[in-house]
Amino acid sequence: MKTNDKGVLTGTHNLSGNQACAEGALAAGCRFLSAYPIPPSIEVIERFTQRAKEVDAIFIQMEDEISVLAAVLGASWAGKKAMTVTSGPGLSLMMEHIGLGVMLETPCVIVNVQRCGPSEGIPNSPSQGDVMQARWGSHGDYEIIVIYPNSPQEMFTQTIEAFNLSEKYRTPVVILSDESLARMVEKVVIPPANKIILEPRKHYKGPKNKYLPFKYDKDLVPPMVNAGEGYKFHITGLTHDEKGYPVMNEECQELNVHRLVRKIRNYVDNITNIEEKNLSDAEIVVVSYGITSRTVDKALKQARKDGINVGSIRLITVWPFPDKEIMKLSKKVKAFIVPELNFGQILLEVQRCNYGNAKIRFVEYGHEEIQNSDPILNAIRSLTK
Amino acid sequence: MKNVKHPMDFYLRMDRMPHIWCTGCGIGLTATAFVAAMEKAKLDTNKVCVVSGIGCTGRFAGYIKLDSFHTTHGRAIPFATGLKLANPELKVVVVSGDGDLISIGGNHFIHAARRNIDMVVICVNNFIYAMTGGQVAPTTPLTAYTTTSPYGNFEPPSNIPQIAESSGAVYVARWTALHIRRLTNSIFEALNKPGFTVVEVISPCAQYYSRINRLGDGLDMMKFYHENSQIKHWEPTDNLYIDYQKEIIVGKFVDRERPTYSESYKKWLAE
Amino acid sequence: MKANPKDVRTGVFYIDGDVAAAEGALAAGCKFLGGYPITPSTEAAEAFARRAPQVGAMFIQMEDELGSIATVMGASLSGQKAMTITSGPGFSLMMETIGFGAMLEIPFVIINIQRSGPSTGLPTRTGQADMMQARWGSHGEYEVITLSPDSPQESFDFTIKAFNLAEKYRAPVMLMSDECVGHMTEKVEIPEADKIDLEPRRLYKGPKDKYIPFKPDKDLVPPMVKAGEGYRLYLSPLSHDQRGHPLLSQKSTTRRIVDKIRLNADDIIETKEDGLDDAEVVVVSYGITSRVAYRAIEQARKSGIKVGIFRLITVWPFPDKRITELAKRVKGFVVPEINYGQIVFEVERCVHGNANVVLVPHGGGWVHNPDDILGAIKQIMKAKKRYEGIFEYKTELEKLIFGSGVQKK
Amino acid sequence: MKQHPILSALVNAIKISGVDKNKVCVASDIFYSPQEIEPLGFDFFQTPRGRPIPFGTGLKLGNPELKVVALTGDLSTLGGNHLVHAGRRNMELVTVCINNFVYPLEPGKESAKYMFSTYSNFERPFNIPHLGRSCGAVFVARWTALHTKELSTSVAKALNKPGFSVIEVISPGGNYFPGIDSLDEESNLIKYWYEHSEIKNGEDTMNLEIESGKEIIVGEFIERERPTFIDSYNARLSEIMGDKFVPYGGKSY
Repeated sequence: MKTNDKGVLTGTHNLSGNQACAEGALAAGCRFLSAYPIPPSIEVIERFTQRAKEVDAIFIQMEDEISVLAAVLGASWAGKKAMTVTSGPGLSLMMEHIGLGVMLETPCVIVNVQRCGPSEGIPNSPSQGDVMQARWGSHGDYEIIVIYPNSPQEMFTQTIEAFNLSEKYRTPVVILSDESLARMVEKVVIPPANKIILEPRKHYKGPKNKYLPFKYDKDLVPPMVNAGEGYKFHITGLTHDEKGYPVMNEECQELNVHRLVRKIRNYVDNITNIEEKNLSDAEIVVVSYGITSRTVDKALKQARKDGINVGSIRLITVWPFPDKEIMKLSKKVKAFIVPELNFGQILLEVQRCNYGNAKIRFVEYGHEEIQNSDPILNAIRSLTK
Repeated sequence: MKNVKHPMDFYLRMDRMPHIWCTGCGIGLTATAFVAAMEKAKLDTNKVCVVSGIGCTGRFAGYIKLDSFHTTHGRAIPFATGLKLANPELKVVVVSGDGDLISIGGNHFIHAARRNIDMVVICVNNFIYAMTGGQVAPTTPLTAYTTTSPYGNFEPPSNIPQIAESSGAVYVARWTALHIRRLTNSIFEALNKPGFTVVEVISPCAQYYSRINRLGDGLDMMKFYHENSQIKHWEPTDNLYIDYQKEIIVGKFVDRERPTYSESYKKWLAE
Repeated sequence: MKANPKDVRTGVFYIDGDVAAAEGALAAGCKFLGGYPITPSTEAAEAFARRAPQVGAMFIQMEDELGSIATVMGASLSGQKAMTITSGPGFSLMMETIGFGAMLEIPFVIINIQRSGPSTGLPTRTGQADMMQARWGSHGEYEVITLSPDSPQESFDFTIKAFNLAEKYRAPVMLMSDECVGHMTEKVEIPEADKIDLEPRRLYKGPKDKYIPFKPDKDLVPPMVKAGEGYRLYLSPLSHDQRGHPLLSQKSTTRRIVDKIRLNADDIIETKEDGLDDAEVVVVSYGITSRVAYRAIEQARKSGIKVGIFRLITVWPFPDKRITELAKRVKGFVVPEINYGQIVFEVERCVHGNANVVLVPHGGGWVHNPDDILGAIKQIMKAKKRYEGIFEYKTELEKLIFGSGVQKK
Repeated sequence: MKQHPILSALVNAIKISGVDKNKVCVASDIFYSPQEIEPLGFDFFQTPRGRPIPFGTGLKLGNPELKVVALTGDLSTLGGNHLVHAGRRNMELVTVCINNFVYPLEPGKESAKYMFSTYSNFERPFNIPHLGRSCGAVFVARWTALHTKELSTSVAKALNKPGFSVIEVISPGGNYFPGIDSLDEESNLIKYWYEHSEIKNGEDTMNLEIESGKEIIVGEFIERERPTFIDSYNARLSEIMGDKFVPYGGKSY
C-alpha cells in the first residue's frame, strides 16, 4: 500500500527532529493528532497543525495526557491512523491507557521527547531516562515496541516504520526522542509518495456475521474492523475471549497475556532493527542508542585512528531487546561499553545478555557534556591497557 | 418458545444474557429506555457507538448490540471524543455511572461540555460505588451510610445537572428509573440534538446502598424515588441537590443552542 | 521510638490481608489515608475509614487516584505519616506524582494490592505483574523500595516496616501485595505497642536560619522540617541543588536520590533463605508465589532433589550480590512468577551465565500449580547443557490452552 | 528585580488579613524562582502540573492550622476536576487561578500562543467564576493582574474566610517564566485587559463569559457561608460517636 500524495512533502528540507517526526507521521497517513502541550515536544504539534488544513487532518488539544491517549485509541478504532506526542511527565500520565491500548490491541504511535527527570526535572535538556519506563510503565504483563532514532532523517523514516509496526502487530508503538534530537536541524530527504511503503491495517475480510474481534490468525494477531462499518462488535479492557466478551477465569487470562506477550516475542527477529559498525574485527563493542550514538561515532573514528579495534551496535529498536545479538557478540569480544544519558538502564539489559563473558563499562553522560566523546574514548583506552 | 423473538433482541447481545445486574437495579430499565429511544429515533444502527467506563453501568456497552466499547475507569468521554472527531458520521453515546463520569471522569465531563462535543451522555446515578462494594461517591447524599463513610456521609453531594449546565451542556434532563416513558423521550431528544447532551437517571442500588441504609429491596426504592419525585421543567439547576430520602426534582432543565466543537473547528479551518 | 498504644489494636485477630495492612499502617502511626475505591484494595480503605476517627487519623476519598496520591504528598510534608492504597490501574495513574515524591524525597507509602492486568484485566483475581512498573513506572531516574508479603501477618508487619523505611530513607516505599494475600483471612497477631519499633521522622534540629532543605547527612539522606514552621521552604520538583534552588544539572540531587538507595542497599535488602546450604536448585520467589513454591520444594526434597528457596522480602533494591554468589555453586534457578517474566530477568542478569535460569510463567488469575514448579526443578536437574537465555517452562495450563503449537522465544 | 503582580498581591493580602506568615503555605504548579519567593516568608511548594488543589488538601488536612493557598495556572485544564470536588467538599483553600489564556511555559511564539491557548480561538473559554460558584465555592472573585489593591483585599478576605474560595486573575503572557523576554508586549496585554475591564461586584456569574472584543467583568461575585470539610466531619462524627470522638485537630500525635 502506498501513501496518498497529499501528506508527503517530497523533496529535500532542513527540518528539526520534531518537524521530521510530524512529516513522517503525515507521510505514513496519520490524520489524527491529540496532544497536550509540553516542552520539548511542541514543534511536532506546531508542524502538524500547520499542515493539518492541507491534508484535512484533525488536531485536538485535550485537557490532560490521560484523555489525550484515550482519544487517540478512540480515533484509531474509528479507522484513522492516530498518534500523540508528549514528554516524560505526560508519558507517566498515559501509562494506564498504554495498558488499554495493548489490551484492545489498538494500533497507535506515542512519541516521547525525553527530558531530564524525575518529575519536572530539567524541562529543556535531553535525557534517556524513560527507556525502561517505555517498556515497563503500565501495570500488568505486556510487550511493546520501542524505537529510538538518532537523526532527523531517521526520525522521518522511523516514524513511518513505527506506524507500520503498530498496524502489523496491532500494538501501541513508542518512539523515543530527546530534547537535543528534537531541536537539531538537519537535511531531511523525503522520497516521492510511491517510494514510501505502508503497512495497511489488517482488516477483516470474511463475512460480517462471522466476525470475532479477537479471533487471531497464525501470527497471533487478530484482524481488525473499524467502528461504524456495521460489525456491531464489542471490545473491553477486561480479560476477554475471542468474541471480545469479558470472561473471568484463569484460562482466558492465560490465553490473553500469553498471546499479547508472544505476538511480539515470537517475532523479535523480524522486529529488531540494529545498526552494526565494523564488528568483524572488533574486540571492544560500544552498545548505544539514540542521541548518544552520534557521540559514539566520533569516538570510534578516533579510536580506530589509534589502532584500537572497536566496533559499535546501535539499537534502533530498543524494545524488544536484541538478546541474541548481544549474546553472540559477548562470546567473541573482550568488552562492551554502554554510554547512556541516564544512570544505567540499558546497561542492565546488556549485563543480562552478556552471560559474564565480556567486561562491561558504563559511561554515564550528563546532558551537559553530550557532545563530548572523550568519556567513551577514555573508557576504550582504559580497556586496552 | 425458543424461537420467539423479543422486539428488543435486535439491539441486545442475547448471547451474553443473563446480564450481571442485580434484581431491582435501575440500569436494566435505562437499557430498555435507551433501546426504545433508538427505535424511535430510527438511526442507522451501524453508525451508533456506545462507550462505557468501569463500574456496574460500565457493563452497559457489553449488552447493547452496536459498536460498543468498554474502556478504562472514567475515560469513556475522551475515548468517545476520539471516535467522534475521527469519524464525524458516528453518533456517540456514553453510558456510565456517577462515580465514573463525575468523580474520576469529572474533568473530561466538564471539558467535553465546554467544547460542546457532539455526544449523548447518560449518567446512571445510584449514589454509590456499587461494583467495588459500596464506597462513598461524590453523589452520596448527606448522612447516608456507605462502607467508606461508616459514620454516615458528611461530604455534600455533587449536583450533576448543575455541573453540566455551568460547564456548557446544551441539553440536561433528569429522571428516575421508573419514569420509563419520559426517560425514553429525553434520550430520544438527546439523540436528535447536536452537541453535548446529558441525561441523569436516578437508579436504586439494591445490593449495597439499600442494604447498608436498610431501604428495602430495589423495587421499594424505585417506587420511593418515583413517588417522591416532582416534575419541574426548566427548574434552575441550583435547586437540584438531592437530599437523603427526600423529594427529588426531575424534568428537563436545559435545552439551548451552541455551536458544536466540530462546527466551530470547521469554521476555523475555513478561515 | 515505640508505637503509640492508642494506635495499636493489640490482640489476636482473624482478618484478611487488606485489613491487616490498614491495622499495620495505624500501628505505624499513619494518620492520613487518601484513597480511591478500586478492587481488590477497598477492604483496606474501609478498615482504615472505620478506625480513623478513633485514633485521630483522617481518611479522605478523593475524586481520583491522581488526587489521592497528591494529597498524600501534602499530608506527609505537613508532618503526618501518610499513605495511599490502590491496585494496578490506580497505580498507573499515580506514576507522575510518584516521581514527584521521589524528587522531593517525601516519605510516603503506597500499598498496591496487585490484580491481573494489563488494563482492567481480572479485577477480582490475583497477579504479580506490577513488579517492574513499581521500579520503572515513572519517568526519569529514581529508586524505590518495595516489600512483598505472602500472608496477612506479613501484610501487617511489612506495612510497619514500609513506614520505617520511608521515614529512614525519605523515599517512596511500596507494599506490593496481591489479591490472594489481600483477601486471604488468617490469624494475625498484633503485639503490644512497646513491642513495635518505629522510625521517627528525621526532623532537622539545628538553628532555623541555618536550615538547608537538601543537605544530606552521612547516609546521603537529608533531615526535613514540617510545613508552616517558618522555615520559608522552597521546594520545587525541578532538578535542584542543596538549597532546593533549580539547577541545570542532574549530578547533584538527582544522583544522590539514586545513590541513597543503591549505596544503602545492603541495609535495606531483606531476604529469607531456606535449605540453601546443600541446594543444587534454588527457587527464587516473592509474595504469594513463595507459599506455593514451598509445597513444590517439599515434594522435590521427598524425591531426593536438593532444593532450597530464596525469598525476596524487599524485591527492590534487588539482592544482586547474593544471587551472584549462589549462582557460582548451584545448578540453576527456578523463578515462578504470576506474570510472563519480570524478576526473572533480574535473576538472569545477576547469574552471569553461571547457572541455568528457568521461568515458570503464569498469566495471572490464580496461583501456580505446584507441579509446574516441581517440573521446572526437575527440568534443571536433567539439563545437560547451559541454556541460551531463559528457559520458559511450559505449564500444564499453557499446554492445555495452546498445545505445543506456539514456539518459544 | 520586578516582582510578579500576583506575588506582591499575595504578600499584601497576608499583611492585611493578619494571618501568621509562617502558617501560610503556597502550593503552586507555576514556577517561581527562589529569588522571587524566599524574601516573601511563606512556605512554597511547586506541585506536579494541575495538582495544587489536592496537594493543598493534603497540607490542610495534615495540619489544619495551616493557611493554604493553591496557586495554579493549568487549573482550567489538568486540575478542573479537583476544583469541582474541592468546592463540593468546601475544603479550606484559597485558590488563585491565574488565567493567562496560554500555557506560559511554551515558547513565546505567537503561533504557539494562538494554537495552545486554552481558549484557542474556536474553543469556548471556561467561565471559571461560574464553575467555582456552581461547584460550591463560598467566595468567588475575578480581577486582572493590574487591580493590585482590589486583588489583595480579595485574597485577604479569602484567607480569613473558612471554606473554598476561587479568585481568577486575568494575567496574559508568561513573564514569570525565565527565558521569556516578552515583557513589554505582555505588560501591554495586561494593560489592555485592565482598561477593558469593568467592576461589577455581585454580578450574576452566568454573565461572566470572556469573549474577545467585549468588556471583561471583574469584581467579587459570591460571598456565602457553608460548613467546611473539617467542620462537617467533626459535626457528623461527634453526633454519631458522642464524646468518645476527639475532634480532628491534625496535630501530630
